[in-house]
Amino acid sequence: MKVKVKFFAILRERAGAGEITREMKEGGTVADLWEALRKDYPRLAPVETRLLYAVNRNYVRPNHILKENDEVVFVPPVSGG
Amino acid sequence: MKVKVKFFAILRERAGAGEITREMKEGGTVADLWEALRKDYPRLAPVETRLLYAVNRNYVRPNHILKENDEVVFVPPVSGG
Amino acid sequence: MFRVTKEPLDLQALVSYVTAPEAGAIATFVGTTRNNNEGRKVIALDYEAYPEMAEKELARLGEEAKRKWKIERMAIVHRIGPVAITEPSVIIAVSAAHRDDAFQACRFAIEEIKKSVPIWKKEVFEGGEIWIGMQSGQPLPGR
Amino acid sequence: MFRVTKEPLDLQALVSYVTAPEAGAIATFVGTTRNNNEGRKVIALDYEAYPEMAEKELARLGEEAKRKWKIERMAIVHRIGPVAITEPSVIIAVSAAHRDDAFQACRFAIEEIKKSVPIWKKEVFEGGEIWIGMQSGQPLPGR
Repeated sequence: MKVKVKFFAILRERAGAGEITREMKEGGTVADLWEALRKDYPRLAPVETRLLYAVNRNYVRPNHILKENDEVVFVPPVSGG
Repeated sequence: MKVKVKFFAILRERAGAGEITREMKEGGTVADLWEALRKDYPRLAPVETRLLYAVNRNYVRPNHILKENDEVVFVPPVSGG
Repeated sequence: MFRVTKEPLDLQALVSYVTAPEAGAIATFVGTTRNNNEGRKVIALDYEAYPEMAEKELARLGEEAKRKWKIERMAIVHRIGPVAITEPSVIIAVSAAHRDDAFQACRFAIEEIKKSVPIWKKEVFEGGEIWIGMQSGQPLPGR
Repeated sequence: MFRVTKEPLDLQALVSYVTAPEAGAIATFVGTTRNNNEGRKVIALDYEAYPEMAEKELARLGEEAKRKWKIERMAIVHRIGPVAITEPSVIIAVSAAHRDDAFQACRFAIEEIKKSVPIWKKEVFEGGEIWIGMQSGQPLPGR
């Protein structure tokens, strides 16, 4: 199945892309997707900071199971204000 | 000696004056002046609320001794804001 | 800037005044006339001040705030005369490097104004008027 | 009104939006770009958002504030893109019948924004740039 990933801020800069579509196995979690992306984009690998996960504009737990066409965002520490 | 008294808010309305000059004895306190004014202006007499005293634009204690030409204000409970 | 004025208040002017390159936070408080108070339908609030002393007291509390918190600039303007529903009677603006100082100093200022600054408010409501702070739940007798 | 925008922010517009006849108090917070941070000379802050989710999260925290305090209206606007020294990056305005509710809800909003709303700030300083929140006291290695 395919999911959409949006990158923002430092992850956008490191991935060199703002939005991608990626193939993944049915039943995969959002944490699985992050591990896969760290292999796709070696410059994401050194990001050690705690990320939050958002699917379809809601925060979810790392074990959240993705579905076809989900919009996934990995949220580095926010710093608005 | 003479002192200047300014009335504001409810005291102005009850005294029917905004500013007066009053003769008083040397050595009199601001509390003495208030007692004298309650006799001059009977409609001030029923004012039971706690007043603060200001002389020359500073708050003072009731036993503050007045001097010639002092500007005295009796401050009913403030309610700005 | 610590002033008492008969003119309508301008929030943006106060905020521009306190804006500073060293400040990352500006807290403001705007007091407006509310259409009801303790069950009464309010028409307007009519403020009176001992203006010279009120400005002096506002400046004094500004100095006190500067001693208590790390703030950059502070401005307080209080309107006198009638103030219609939704219009501002007082505006406080405080800038600081960090937000906690700005919030605390702003809150302190409005609490102090209500305690010690010689300004008085007459509430004009449907059926009468009353000097706020003088009543014990009811209009004063003998008015 | 909960928005993310590239346009300069207008404090008076937000305050007008939250002004209500039932409100006697309006608290606002304005976050501005400060000219220094942790010893660095800041040139500008450059904000990026996940805009659809940021607006949703702002509205959510507005709902949470309405449950916690007795407030009338709330507005939050956050700017994205470069924000020069002294310019506002975020404005919060809250109206309430009474000041305590307005102050508390306003403070709550800015604290929540810094915790949970997907907006990020890059600090552009003399000698480099850094994503705030990602550093451990220093610019990230490998940049």
